[in-house]
Amino acid sequence: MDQLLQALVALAIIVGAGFTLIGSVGLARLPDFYMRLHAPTKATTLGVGAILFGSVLYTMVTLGSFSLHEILITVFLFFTAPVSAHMMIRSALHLELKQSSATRGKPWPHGRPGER
Amino acid sequence: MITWAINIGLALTSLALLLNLYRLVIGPDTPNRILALDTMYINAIATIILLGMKLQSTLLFEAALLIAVMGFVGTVAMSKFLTRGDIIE
Amino acid sequence: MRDHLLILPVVLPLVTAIVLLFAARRSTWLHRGIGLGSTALLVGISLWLVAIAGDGGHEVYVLGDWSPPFGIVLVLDRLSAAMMAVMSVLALFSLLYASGGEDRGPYFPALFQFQLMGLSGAFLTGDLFNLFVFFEVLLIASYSLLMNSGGLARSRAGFHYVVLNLVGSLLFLLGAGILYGASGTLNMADLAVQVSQATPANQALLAAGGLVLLVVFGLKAALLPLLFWLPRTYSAASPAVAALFAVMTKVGVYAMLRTFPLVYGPLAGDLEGLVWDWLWPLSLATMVLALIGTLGAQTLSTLVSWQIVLSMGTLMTIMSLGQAHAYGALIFYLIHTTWITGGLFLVAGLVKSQRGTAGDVLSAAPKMQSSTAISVLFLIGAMGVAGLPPMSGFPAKLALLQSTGLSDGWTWIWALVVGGGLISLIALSRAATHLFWGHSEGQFNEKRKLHPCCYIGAMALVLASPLLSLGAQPALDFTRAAGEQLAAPQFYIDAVLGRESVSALPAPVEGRVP
Amino acid sequence: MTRRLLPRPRLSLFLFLIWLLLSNSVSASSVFFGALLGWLIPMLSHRFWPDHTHSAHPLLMARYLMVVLMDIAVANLNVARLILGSPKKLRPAFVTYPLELDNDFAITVLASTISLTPGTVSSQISDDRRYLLIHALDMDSEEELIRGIKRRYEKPLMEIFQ
Amino acid sequence: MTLALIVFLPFLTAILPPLARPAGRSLCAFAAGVGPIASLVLALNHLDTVLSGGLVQQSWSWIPGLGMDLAFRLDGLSMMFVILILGIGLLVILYARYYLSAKENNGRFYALLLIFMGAMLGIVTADNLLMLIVFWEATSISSFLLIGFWSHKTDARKGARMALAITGGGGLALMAAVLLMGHVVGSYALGDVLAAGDQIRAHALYPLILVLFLLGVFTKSAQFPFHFWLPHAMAAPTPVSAYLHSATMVKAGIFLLARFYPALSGTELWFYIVTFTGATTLLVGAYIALFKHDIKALLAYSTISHLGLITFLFGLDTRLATVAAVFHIINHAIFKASLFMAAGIIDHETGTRDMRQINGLWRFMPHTTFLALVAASSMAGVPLLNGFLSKEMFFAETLESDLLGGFSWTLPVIATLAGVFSVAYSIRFAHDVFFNGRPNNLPKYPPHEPPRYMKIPVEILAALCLVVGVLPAWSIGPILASAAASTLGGALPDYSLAIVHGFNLPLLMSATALSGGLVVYLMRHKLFAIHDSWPEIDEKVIFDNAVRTLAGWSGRAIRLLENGSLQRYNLLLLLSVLAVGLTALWPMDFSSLWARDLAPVDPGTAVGAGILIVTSILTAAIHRRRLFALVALGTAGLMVALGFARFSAPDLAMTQLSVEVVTVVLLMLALFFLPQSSPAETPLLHRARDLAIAAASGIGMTFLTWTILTQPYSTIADFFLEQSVPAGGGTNVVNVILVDFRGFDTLGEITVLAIAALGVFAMLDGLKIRAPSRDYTGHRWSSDPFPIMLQQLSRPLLPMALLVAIFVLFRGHQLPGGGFIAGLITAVALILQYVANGVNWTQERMPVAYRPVIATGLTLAVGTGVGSWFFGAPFLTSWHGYVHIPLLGKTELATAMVFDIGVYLTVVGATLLILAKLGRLSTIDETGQEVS
Amino acid sequence: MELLFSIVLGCLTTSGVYLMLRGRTFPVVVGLTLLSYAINYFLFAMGRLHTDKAPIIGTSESYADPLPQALVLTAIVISFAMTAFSLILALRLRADSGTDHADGREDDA
Ligand code: NA
Ligand code: NA
Repeated sequence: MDQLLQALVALAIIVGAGFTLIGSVGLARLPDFYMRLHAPTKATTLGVGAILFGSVLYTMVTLGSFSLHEILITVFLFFTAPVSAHMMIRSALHLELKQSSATRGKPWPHGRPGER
Repeated sequence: MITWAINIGLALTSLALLLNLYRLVIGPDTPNRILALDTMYINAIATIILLGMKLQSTLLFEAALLIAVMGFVGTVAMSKFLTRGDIIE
Repeated sequence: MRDHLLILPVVLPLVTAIVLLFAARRSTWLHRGIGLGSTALLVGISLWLVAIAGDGGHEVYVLGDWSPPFGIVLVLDRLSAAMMAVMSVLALFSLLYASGGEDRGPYFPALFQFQLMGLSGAFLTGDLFNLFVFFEVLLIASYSLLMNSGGLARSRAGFHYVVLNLVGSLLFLLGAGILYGASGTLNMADLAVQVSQATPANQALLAAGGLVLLVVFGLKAALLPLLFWLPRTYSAASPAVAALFAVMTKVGVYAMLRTFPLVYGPLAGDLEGLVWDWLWPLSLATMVLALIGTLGAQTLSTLVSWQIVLSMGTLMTIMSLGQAHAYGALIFYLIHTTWITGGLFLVAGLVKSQRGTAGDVLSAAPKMQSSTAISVLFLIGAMGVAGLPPMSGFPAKLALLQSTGLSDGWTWIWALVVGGGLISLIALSRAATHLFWGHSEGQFNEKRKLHPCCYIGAMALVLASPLLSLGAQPALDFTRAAGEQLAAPQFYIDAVLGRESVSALPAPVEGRVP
Repeated sequence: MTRRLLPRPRLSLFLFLIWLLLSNSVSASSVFFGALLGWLIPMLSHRFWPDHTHSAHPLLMARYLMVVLMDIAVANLNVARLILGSPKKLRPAFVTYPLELDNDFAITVLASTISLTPGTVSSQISDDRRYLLIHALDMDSEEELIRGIKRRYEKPLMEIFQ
Repeated sequence: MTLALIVFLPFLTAILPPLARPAGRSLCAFAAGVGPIASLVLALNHLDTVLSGGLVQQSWSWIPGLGMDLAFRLDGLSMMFVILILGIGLLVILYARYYLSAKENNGRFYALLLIFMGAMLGIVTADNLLMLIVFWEATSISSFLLIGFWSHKTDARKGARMALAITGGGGLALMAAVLLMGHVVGSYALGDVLAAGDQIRAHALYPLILVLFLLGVFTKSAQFPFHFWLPHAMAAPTPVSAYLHSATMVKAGIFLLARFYPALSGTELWFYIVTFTGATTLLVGAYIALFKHDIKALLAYSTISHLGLITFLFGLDTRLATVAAVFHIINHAIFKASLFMAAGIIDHETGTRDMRQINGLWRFMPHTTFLALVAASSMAGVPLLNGFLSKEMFFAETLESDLLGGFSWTLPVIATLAGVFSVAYSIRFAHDVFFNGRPNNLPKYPPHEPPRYMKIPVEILAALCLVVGVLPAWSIGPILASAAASTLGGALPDYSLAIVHGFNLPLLMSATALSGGLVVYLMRHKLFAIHDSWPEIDEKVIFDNAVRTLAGWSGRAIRLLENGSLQRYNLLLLLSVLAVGLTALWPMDFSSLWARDLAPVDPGTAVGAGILIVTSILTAAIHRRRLFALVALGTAGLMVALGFARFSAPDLAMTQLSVEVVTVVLLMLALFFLPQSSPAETPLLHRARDLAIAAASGIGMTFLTWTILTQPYSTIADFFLEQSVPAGGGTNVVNVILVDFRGFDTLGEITVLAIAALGVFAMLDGLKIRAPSRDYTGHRWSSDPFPIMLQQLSRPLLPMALLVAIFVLFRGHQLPGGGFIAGLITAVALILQYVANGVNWTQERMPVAYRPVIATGLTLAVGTGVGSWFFGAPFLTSWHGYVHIPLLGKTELATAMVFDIGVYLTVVGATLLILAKLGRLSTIDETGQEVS
Repeated sequence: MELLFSIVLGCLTTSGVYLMLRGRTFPVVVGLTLLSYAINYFLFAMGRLHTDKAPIIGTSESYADPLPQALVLTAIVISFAMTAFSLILALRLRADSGTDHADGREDDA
């Protein structure tokens, strides 16, 4: 059981850290701002979530106590990540950052569709 | 096994932080940089939690929570600065 | 109260400030009453401190009951008592002057009390880091008071003043950090003990720490080449604030007197006199520059500002002699120069208030109202600052010159003090004839009445000069004893650390791990 | 009376739970202080807490959360693949999504959900709150995307906040 | 007491004339006379004692620590001067009653005159060297004010300033001399110093003492080359000229020569300096006097010349010459005072002092003419008048000296030559004014005799000229004897005060002078032509230009140094630190750097350090793009916080994180009103220099840190670690230090924060600032200030953040956290409300003002401190204990927590006061309209 | 580790000092902030560098020196207050002078 838990912790950590890295890789290599934004808001958030989950298990394994307060950070991140992303993309739209040529559809410049 | 995983995890997050730094430096514009910083905040949470596990200490938990809060507020404020200039109006 | 007397100078202004904060934002007569009453009380407390310090040795107040060197202590000796007295009297009359209308800015009364709290704390603390904290209190209060009302000159000078002092604060931390890193303590007495027992490797670090602190204190004390911020800042400040600032530079000198004879004094072995070698040439050069500045000044406030620089140069020159009698003389001079330059700033304020747009520029303008009343104050003040008898500048100058005892380099000091007197005389008489004698045609449109508060405040500070001269002997006795105290740091250390004598003490202190 | 003494019961409960999470224990003092603060803080700050005239159905809410969590997990794998794959093959798009929800809170929940789930980020909400601008990382067809969102998220949310 | 009263009565009664002024001029003058009369009576009381060789002394201790006593003496010399000062002073008071018009401020005039009189009396009766300086400088100041009495005249102002600069400067030199004498002798008592003449002369400092002393003497007595201030002092009202600039003040220098004669004379140095200065002054003064058209100027140069004569006599350094000098002091005072008064009458009656206009006045004012002729004859050295007697003695003495060896003949020649000119200008004065045809274009015509009483002083003085001239031994003998005796400090030489000593060489010199003078006067037109062809020298202009030039240069020099450039000042500050740091660390042995076992670097830390290095350098490198710099700074701040976490400082990590975000918010708030980018400003060279200094600072910092980190270390820290739980009641030692061991620091620190907030508020109060309507890319600002998503999320976040803050606050004593961090979390949560919902929305929902919050916070903190007094403990002594509460079990209560709550409230209040005020700044848009 | 830490401090100092020497208000304030990071780190390091020794009693065998940490905390808060003040002052200067040059005038030496 303990072994299994330990493996689970290790897995959570590796997976979590892996997702974090993938998010950052996306940030580094995707072609335009709008696409880059997807990477950290999703992958990284989930990655941290996984690591936090690992931490909960880890406390159980090593300290033998039941610790749930990592949930707080996870929940907080899940609540705030979409809003952060929204705020950032709004600023990008406001500054009319160029989107990659492959992009279909057009953003609205001034808060309303159809007015361009 | 866990120690090994934690070290790997730290290496990965460190690498992630370096990639964020790359984006921060090359930009090419402010939203991209804000995005890089925001990602850095989240990666920092991962790093802190991993560090806490490595040191078998729970003392860093509140620091991690605080990074989450402060990162959010910072990102929001910077983004609003770009769209409105005046962030408290 | 006697038990807690040492903390009162910090608590009283703080509590007063809080009370004033709870009340409305702008000054009324109630606020003025509270502020003036509290400041008058502070004067009373300071005089009590002087009496106590005059009686005996060092008095130590152990904050939080944590014995030194672990907790913070307040230490009263003659020097700190003298500084308290100088400061509180100056403050009382500056505040009285401000009650004539200058205190209308938001929170002025509270900020003023905070300023006094910072000064008191700085004068009484026996802990290096705590000194930093109180430096910050008095600095931020001074920034706020300086910016109390607007104007380009004020914001320009203010920004320079603030930025330089911010760097100064960072350097203070650097210096304190080096000293802690090398000695493991922050209590000044303990620091002195550690320095006296320093290993050769640590000595270089301790020297670096001390010299960085010299730069920090030198910045406050307007030591060349760190003084250029002063004239513009002081002449841009409103009169009461400028007058109070007369003691701000003295904080730098105080900090030097407090730390250097103690830590780098007779007990410091190889490090003894470390600071004086730097201070001597720089302070002499400061005097020379101040004289040039005095001659070139184009407004009365600038002139007084340079006179402050001159006095700072003089104080530090004498200090760098590193002798008990020199300390004694310079403390007396410090009392004199603080009050008289403060008084002159208030007189400059009166002049400004009467000359409209001409301000205190040294050129002809229509005859001002109340010219005679102001000119009498100016005359007394100018005589005082130039060191003419029977004002306090004269005994102060005599004390300084006598204290050099014709030791090495006395000719420099004598030449600069005596020649400086002449240059001051020329500059001040020029100012006087421009401001009070040569009038241009025309009249000021509006009648400007002198506010009695302003006038009484200015008069009181200016008249302090002849009074100090009259009571020079007791004052001199006190300051000379203060000088003796400074030159014999072992008593300070014994009082703070509670030991029989420094020499009898073994190297490691209790609770200290090698 | 209850409203005055306990202005935001759900907020109180929520805070109580957070307190327990924070203190990481269910000791008597944690419970006591959690309850105390759960009561006190809403008293002080209830004016900041949005007024919920609608009553969200807890069971529906739970089901919705489960769906979203599942989607997040799937979405991430998806996005990871896209990131690591060739960027040239990506088909990004801006999509204007017509909203049926009509209160700010629900719209916010929907927009957040969209951002957390596969390859989409809510970019802009129109001034009249009738359209949502969505950026998709790799989109097959606009209609399918809109339909998917409507079915999986907006409909349940409408039920919850009705 | 009486001696002091002689001096102080004039001072004390100086207040009477201003009080009496409304009652008219006469009463005013009378009020002025009261003090001097009383003083004179008191002085004459001691006349018998003094004349019989006695010495009256009185002293009180003033500043014994400096050797300064209120000590007075009355000996022959003092008595002579006291009588001169008071006697002539009273005559001047009477004279001035008629001289000044009723419109002028008679009260002030007499008051100043009395102060001057008191100061002069102080000089001549001082029995303590420092006392003497006190009164010496008092004469400088009061004469400055008297010369400038007619302050509306440019001449008066400049003349006054020049006099003050020269005599005041001399006074400073004298002070130095006196201090050195005191140092040599070991006492400032006059008796001690006079008795220690040999000791002084033998001392290595003697030349310096003498030079400084003579500087004081010569400046005051208008000796060449310091003579030039005196003629310009004639801008003063004539009574002042009569009193100060002939009879008394200028004699103060001469008095000092007499007074210190026993202590300083008797050396070759004395002889050479004093004699040559005196001789030169004598000759130069007499020569220039002849060419002056202004009566007062003529008299002024004549005064200079006579002062030179007296100095000359003292320089000759023989006992007889000294007697002659003292005699001439009296005689010159008498005739010159009367001449000035006569000149004043003429000025008063004709409206001018120009001798080219004034002619033939004997017709209009015969009485005055007679008086003036008597005095002028005395000045010329005509027999049967007092001036003749002392001049005769002078001629005799010049013949006696042989100190110049083969050149000794030059002295009588100079004396005779000076006598020639002196006769010539005296004749000029007499002839040009009172005879020489008719007046020429006088401003007031015709002139009249002055009021009766205005002439009385002149009459008295003219009578004295005659009485002394005819009956010297009877009239002046005793006082001269006693004065000369006390000057010489011993027995008097043989001399006789006969009118004529038979037909001898001095008489021949006198005759030569008289006839030569007449010849010179007759040839005056040629001489004038020659003199006029020489360039005119106006010392006032030269002095004024010199001062102005000096002031100009000083001003330029200062502006060059103090150029108002912050960059310069910062540079100097940094260079200073680098300089001291370098010198301090130079001697250090750096081998220790590698000696200690160092902790290994792990990859994670290396990456963090690398990011911090890159972002910090980036911030500097791209600082001109300000927003970018801000983002880089934020990243660096995050890394700093991670560093704290890495090195076992969780409290610091949390504080740094929160402060960092608040700082960035603040920077953005400010940046909104500032340009978004810096222009390329400084030249490349400057930037290279700055970079070099920055690099040097960085390298210095690296070395310093590395050095300290590798040093062995002992600290007081163990005490805190041991005592934290048992004595402080907390396991978080950092927090216990903050709120308990060093709570006093924290009290100061929150005060700083509070003051900063109030200061910022005050600074922003009423400030209107132009806000940009477009961002730096040229886009108009978005129309949606508060995005829905943010709004919706921010609202529930507040109660949660409050909860977290309270959690962090209360656990701070045991685990990372505390008042600061909690305060900052709360502040950040509220900032988020402002950002998401706006100031108005937030403020509406928050019924608290921040000022009382700050005040409450400070109250709690200081209250915890003061509270301990009631338990007999020092300020900020903490108490903690465990109480058993039903249900909750053992619960800790600690006063330090109350303190921490105070910290919390202050931090919240201060932070938000700043941000909210800044957010509500009233702004002006592009059209100049105010936007709230 | 000590050397790396020292180098980081050196870089922070270099950047801070360079910015502090600029002529405009904003970079100066940013520079001061960087410089204060450096000084805070320096002060912190005076207690030497420790890993896993947070000064919370009961969490470790030996502890880092808590005193510098407390001092740094004080210093952080104070420098925050000072930064706020200087920033607002920069705004005032800008409002009064119309330029953001620290000397309140555009012409540059
Ligand atoms: Na004037
Ligand atoms: Na004539």
